Amino acid sequence: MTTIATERKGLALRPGAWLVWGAVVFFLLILAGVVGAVVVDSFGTRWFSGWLPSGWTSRWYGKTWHEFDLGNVLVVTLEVAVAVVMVSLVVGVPAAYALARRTFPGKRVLMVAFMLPILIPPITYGVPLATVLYKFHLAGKLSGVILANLVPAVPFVILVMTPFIEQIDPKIESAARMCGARTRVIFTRILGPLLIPGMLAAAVLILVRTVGMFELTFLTAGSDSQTLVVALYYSVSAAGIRAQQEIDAMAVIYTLFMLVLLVVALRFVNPTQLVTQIKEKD
Amino acid sequence: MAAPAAPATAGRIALRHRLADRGMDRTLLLLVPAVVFIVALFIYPFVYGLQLSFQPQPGSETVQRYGSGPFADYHAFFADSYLRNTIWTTLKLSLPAGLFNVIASVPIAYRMRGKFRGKRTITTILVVPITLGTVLTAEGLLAFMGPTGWLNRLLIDVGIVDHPVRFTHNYWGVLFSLIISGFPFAFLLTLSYLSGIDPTLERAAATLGAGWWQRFRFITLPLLAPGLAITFCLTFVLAFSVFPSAVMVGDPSGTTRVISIAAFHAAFEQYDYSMASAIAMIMGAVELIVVGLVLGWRASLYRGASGGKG
Amino acid sequence: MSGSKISELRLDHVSRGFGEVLALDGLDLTIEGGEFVALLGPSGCGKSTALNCLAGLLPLTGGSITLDERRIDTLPPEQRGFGMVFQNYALFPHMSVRANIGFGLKMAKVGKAEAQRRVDEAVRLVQLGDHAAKFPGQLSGGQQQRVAIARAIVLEPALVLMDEPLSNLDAKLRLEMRTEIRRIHQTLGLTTVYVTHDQEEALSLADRLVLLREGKVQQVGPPETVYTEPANRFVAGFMGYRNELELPVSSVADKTVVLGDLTGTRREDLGETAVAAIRPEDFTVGDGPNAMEVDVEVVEFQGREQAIQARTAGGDELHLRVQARLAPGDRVTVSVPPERVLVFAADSPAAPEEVA
Amino acid sequence: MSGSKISELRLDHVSRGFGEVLALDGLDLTIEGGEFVALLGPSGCGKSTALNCLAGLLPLTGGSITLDERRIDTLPPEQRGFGMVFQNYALFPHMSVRANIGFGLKMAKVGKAEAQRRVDEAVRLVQLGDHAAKFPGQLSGGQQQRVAIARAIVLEPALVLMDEPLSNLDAKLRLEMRTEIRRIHQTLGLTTVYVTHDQEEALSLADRLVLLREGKVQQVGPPETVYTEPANRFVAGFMGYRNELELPVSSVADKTVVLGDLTGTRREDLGETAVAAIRPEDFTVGDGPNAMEVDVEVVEFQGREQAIQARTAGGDELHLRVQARLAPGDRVTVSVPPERVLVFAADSPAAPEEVA
Amino acid sequence: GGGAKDLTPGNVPDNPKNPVTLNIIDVAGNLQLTKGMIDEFVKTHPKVIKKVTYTNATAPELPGKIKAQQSAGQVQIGLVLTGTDALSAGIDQNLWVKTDDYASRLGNANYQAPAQKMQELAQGHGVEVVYYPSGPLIEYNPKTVSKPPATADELLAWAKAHPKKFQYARPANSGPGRTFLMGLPYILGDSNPKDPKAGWSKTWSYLQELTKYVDYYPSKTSETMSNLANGSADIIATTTGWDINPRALGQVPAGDKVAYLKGMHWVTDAQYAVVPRGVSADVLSADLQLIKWMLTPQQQAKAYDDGYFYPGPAVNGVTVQMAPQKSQQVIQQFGRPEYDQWIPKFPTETSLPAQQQVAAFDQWDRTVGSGKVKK
Ligand SMILES: Nc1ncnc2c1ncn2[C@@H]1O[C@H](COP(=O)(O)OP(=O)(O)OP(=O)(O)O)[C@@H](O)[C@H]1O
Ligand SMILES: Nc1ncnc2c1ncn2[C@@H]1O[C@H](COP(=O)(O)OP(=O)(O)OP(=O)(O)O)[C@@H](O)[C@H]1O
Ligand SMILES: [Mg+2]
Ligand SMILES: [Mg+2]
Repeated sequence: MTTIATERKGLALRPGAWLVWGAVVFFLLILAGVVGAVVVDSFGTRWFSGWLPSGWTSRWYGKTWHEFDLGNVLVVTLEVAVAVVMVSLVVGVPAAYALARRTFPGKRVLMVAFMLPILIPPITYGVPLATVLYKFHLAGKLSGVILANLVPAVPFVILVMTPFIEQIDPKIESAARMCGARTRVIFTRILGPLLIPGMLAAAVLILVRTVGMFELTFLTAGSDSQTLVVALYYSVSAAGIRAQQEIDAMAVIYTLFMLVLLVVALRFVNPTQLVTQIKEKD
Repeated sequence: MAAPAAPATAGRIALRHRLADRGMDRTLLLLVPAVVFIVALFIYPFVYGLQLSFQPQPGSETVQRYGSGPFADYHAFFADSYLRNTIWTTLKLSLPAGLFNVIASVPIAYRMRGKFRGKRTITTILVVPITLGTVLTAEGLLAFMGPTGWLNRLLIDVGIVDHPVRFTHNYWGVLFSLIISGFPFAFLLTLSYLSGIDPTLERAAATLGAGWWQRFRFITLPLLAPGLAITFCLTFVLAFSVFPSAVMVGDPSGTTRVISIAAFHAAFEQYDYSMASAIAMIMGAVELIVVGLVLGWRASLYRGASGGKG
Repeated sequence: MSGSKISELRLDHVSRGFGEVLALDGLDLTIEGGEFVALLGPSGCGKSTALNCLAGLLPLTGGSITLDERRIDTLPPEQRGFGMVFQNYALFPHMSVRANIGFGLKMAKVGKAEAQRRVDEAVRLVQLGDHAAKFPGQLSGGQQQRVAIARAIVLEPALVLMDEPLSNLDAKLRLEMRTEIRRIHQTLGLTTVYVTHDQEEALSLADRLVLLREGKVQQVGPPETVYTEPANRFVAGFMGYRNELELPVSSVADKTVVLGDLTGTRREDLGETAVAAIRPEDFTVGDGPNAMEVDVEVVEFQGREQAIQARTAGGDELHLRVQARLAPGDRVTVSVPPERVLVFAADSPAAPEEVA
Repeated sequence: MSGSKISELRLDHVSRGFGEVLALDGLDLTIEGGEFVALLGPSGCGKSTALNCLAGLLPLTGGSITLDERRIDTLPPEQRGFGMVFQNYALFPHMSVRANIGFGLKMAKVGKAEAQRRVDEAVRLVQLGDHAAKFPGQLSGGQQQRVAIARAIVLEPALVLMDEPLSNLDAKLRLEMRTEIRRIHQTLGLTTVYVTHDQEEALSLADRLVLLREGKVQQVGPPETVYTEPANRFVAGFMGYRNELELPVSSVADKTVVLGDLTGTRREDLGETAVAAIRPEDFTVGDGPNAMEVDVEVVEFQGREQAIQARTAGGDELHLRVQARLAPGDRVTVSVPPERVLVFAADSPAAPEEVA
Repeated sequence: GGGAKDLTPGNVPDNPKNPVTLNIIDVAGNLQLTKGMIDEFVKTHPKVIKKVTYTNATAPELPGKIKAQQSAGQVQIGLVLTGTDALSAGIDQNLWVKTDDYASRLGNANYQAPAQKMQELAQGHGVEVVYYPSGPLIEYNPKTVSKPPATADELLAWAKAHPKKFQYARPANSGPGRTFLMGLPYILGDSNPKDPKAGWSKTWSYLQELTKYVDYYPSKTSETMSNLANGSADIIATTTGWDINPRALGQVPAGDKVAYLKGMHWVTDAQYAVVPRGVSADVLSADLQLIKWMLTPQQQAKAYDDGYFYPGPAVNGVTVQMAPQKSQQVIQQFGRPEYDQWIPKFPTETSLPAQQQVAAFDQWDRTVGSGKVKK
């Protein structure tokens, strides 16, 4: 009955809950300020001081868009991001599975080898990696950017996915095998659906990292395979004079782009939807 | 029934089973693509960088001071307190950031377990900052928390302070930005790991008299811990290699001179790639120590299915 | 009742729905302190739901639960102080057997030494001495189940809820555990609500049986009453009256009914046709009351007795359980005393449809 | 055998250890095509381990498995083509009941219409028609178990492994399911290995029983043999010979042994003292062979019969199962025919220690 | 670069055999000044260049990218537009084609005298395309600073009197910041303004004194500009271009003023066109023609731009009147007549060679920026 329901809700909102939600609201307010300041500035004519800019304009967006040919850049960025996410999941999840389910001699060494690309900054391996890719005529175009970005992405997927796989009862896989399912089917039909929250999380994080990975992208990109982050970093830190609003506009475009991808991703899957939660129907 | 040949069969144990008992079966084939990939695209460049770090650049300051032995660059790094201290500076930023992000995301994710209206919206809002990117975060912090930013205006108008407070270009600015970018990351992971824990277990604990804190402390947390360890490692690593925000909202010559600034300086200002490689290797080693400790601890935890029967 | 920690637990019209369907539909039940109540019913009838509602793990969609005049249905589970053995065990996978069992004691802040002692005793009770250091994932099904039992009773809670706690144990161990459960119930003065699908277990353990069907109570009463005087055709079917013969009513005289050749005992008001329900084990081979000739079709060995499937001259299938050794093809005369032939109305709620 | 898809499955010295301990210790067994073999044994004796080894889900630590002269123990499970009902069900939590049951058919690339038909039939068979669209998390324990059964048999595999498939069903449904399992086994010519803790189920279903104890086979044989001629004290205890009287041997004449006042049948070579094992239901109230006076202590209602705990003049505790109505405090004479008193050596492997 | 095959003047044709696609990468913001020149060349010389692609990038990472391409024998970048930083890094790492070998094809550029000195920094491995005298200058808010400091000492005194109100950005990240740093030795009369390690003792002690009154060092010039605009700073370091362009863009109030410190020498700056080794003969041929074109006075006039690199042209005889109309307007409105006097009035010095610059930045980081100095 409703009385019961409300009573339970009431119980849930003890001081601890207030504290948590209070902290969340505080965080979100700060965040709103941070984002708001940039967005407002990017639409302002000039803003020396005061609560708001002295006038409004959208010309900064037009300017950046043309300067960097952003239409093309966004398409490339999307292609790179999607490809990296897909390939790294396809390569990484099975490896994570093997690492989660088996203990075998040499596992530690392998783990370290998988960890290194995340730990070691691209400064060291970026140039030789790019050399290899150029040598095989892979760099200077989309494929190079994708391959280079996969280097940290694959281990990242492995690391993120391992605990998710450990959470799944191996008996369920055994049951599938008893139904005649081969490994590939087990991945597509059993583990896949069960791992969706994990894969979504991994995909989102890879996406963020890939779209934000400047060094490896820059080193391997050709003139028509630049991604957004290269343009963004250029506008922030390259020599020359740019209006602050233009940089802000660029940052807003970057964020909007990511936001669209994120919202699309979250539309497809809910990160908290896991099958055990079906039990939580109430 | 007992076959007459039984004694003979006793020793006839298939190699397959013996290997499988040690964890080696066809499942390991699943590692092949990833291993091939890493070997092909990472190991060679990494070894190249590693050996570069043992070959000090002729004519560089290192060679002038410490000779051209294989460890000269490392020697140079550790002999120079300005360089050496970057390790501590970085740890001082990345450990608190990593810990905070993980610790803060746990109670929030824990609150989000059950089903309630607006849950999806709140989740999305909390994850959205992940899309901001370092640049917007940095620009936003500078604008919002700057001397004439909204925050300072508000504080002055409300009368809490009478001079603008400097929130940026110091340790706190960088920490803020690490939290803004790292928290959603940690939250998303924690929330997802949490969703894999069977809610029946908490109920069982409740029938045994465990209140919410005890249920959290003794049931959820231990089952979540392996995931938290990974989450911490990843946020820590991201924070450890912080670069753009350490420069943009930090104090890159002083309190936020993180190790990647030193590496950047060596690689892209001095163009001393061997020194840069050496610094990067030191970075990797320090991270590996922290991550190794955490993962070592993780290995001692229960990791496995969290479901009951069926 | 003697030494029991609670004196009365009252369920008033307790209901619980999942979506549209009511898994528990207006359950009224008063349990006295110290009582041992068994819930029985076909699979999916709402037994586990009832226990979950009692434990506070499922919010009610209607009704109330009162413990000693105090309304408890709004209390969270940890404040009710009931113990529960889950049907699927719900063991803590990250704790050893000992730690699983000791968890409740830890929560109750029982002293170290005392807790140790009680855990040891519980471990011994469920015969897991050799496995006390193992984790649930390393145990066999029956061993897991025993951990679940030990975990619930080590706390000596006022009310213990047990959901098929012995289903995965072998006959021998089961008998032993059954005795232990009964003993603990009595010596500690617990109040127990016990779900089982094992009729013998229910009959021998419980003070009262509650028969559920599709979320609704069918009969409540002491084992003997339910066993010998089932309230309706459903209860009869469920309590082992496997043979149901639908026959026209010839004559009714008080409790005695004649249906064709059969004489039986009336349990309800009857229409034109009625159903005679007879247990397989109530038949005896040889002449006697209600004698009939049957052809033996299938014989199953069941130890001292045999389960026989036979066919009457009228073509009805009969299940018999007899000590005499019979073989398929035999034609024998069987008989059954009229007081063991229960006659229900043809439209009395029946057991769920059998597979065609 | 008739229509069976396999003709012989041979287990040679199959062993499986967990760490130091052997959960399965040199299991030798040959199963003929079409046979129905039941594995019995106390909780934790290695039954599930044996099934898992057969299915290929656990690597062996010793021995080999041969199917029709082809060694299969190195084959991965999905290539063996066996079906299995898991003790803990292991349903796919993200699939509906229908999808769970239809999964194997999909793997076998059975046509849509055909698959649909077979799933429908299986759903009907396990009486889940109303629940076919639900997810496992929304089912009751018994309903989940039935899904597991349907999932395994819908594929009509050559060999079916069932691990306590009926443990969570009520008596009525259980009987029905038992009949169905037997029917499917016969009509489809399956070979079945069945784990159960329910002696009656084992006796009535199986062609042969395999008794395990701590990973080792104790006896293999048809139900009647195992039931009436248990190979050792352990098997006897497990098969329901609950009363064990340890007595000095007075005289031995071929198979007939006299132990004090008791006359019994020898099953093994004896030492100076021996153990007489008697089933509770083999006692009859009244004078007869081996008559003794006992004092009734505890009476449990068990339907038509009563379970009695009594004490002999010598102070030994006896379990009886009688139809006569007795009450605690009664003193009665009971008797048991000598052929039902089995005498084992005192050091014959005993059933696991009872709780002190 | 091992894989790069070297071309000799002999095997580079006057005209490409086929029109080339030229990938131009700009790491100095140079395209703002030169894009017009290049586009016009492409339009008028379809036989030489079929298509250009422009890429913007940051300077530090560029040498690595070129090195990767050269090691793989796959040089895809046809022309680099850079400041002194990547220029000299490339020279050190032998990345650039020796353009001096092709001097005859490039013709005589007729550089202004100080621009000629800047060209020498290229050591024959690049061609200067734009030049400006840069700074150091100080920019102030006339509303709060009635009389700007005229000497270094006055600046220090002013900073002391107005703590936190003087600002310059971290030299490693800022043009005006580094110009201020490189200009101080001349203003303070240091022993060797070209040797930051040994010859800048006055500069370093001056800066360490000054830092006590500086709140913090922003990481970007534009932040000092914002601070000047919003009133949290009153005096900042600047250059000619950073004075004109931000006011034109509206980043800084148009009314803010500039001043110089006594003893001022211009520390000049320039940008270069360089060609990575390993490009094909056709591309090199096209590059040479393009560079030659860019150095003609008509094209150079485009370098006036919006005052970003004021004045901009590197060669003699280019007046504002030759610049595009829009340029003229901006300079009319935001330019400063006094620059026409100041530019010839003060001696010019080339900026430090890259390595010394880096050493100076490092020293600055350690001794000034690190905050070791107690405030
Ligand atoms: N992963 C494991 N690690 C250690 N011991 C194990 C593991 N799995 C099973 N065992 C042990 O092996 C023995 C046999 O287990 P098994 O599951 O085969 O028993 P079972 O005969 O099926 O019992 P039950 O009837 O209770 O299900 C048990 O004592 C169990 O504790
Ligand atoms: N989360 C749920 N959503 C929908 N229906 C549910 C849910 N949980 C249980 N049910 C349904 O409610 C009914 C009662 O379930 P319950 O678990 O109480 O049965 P039970 O009597 O314990 O049966 P069993 O003996 O098989 O365990 C069942 O038909 C079941 O399918
Ligand atoms: Mg149930
Ligand atoms: Mg088992």
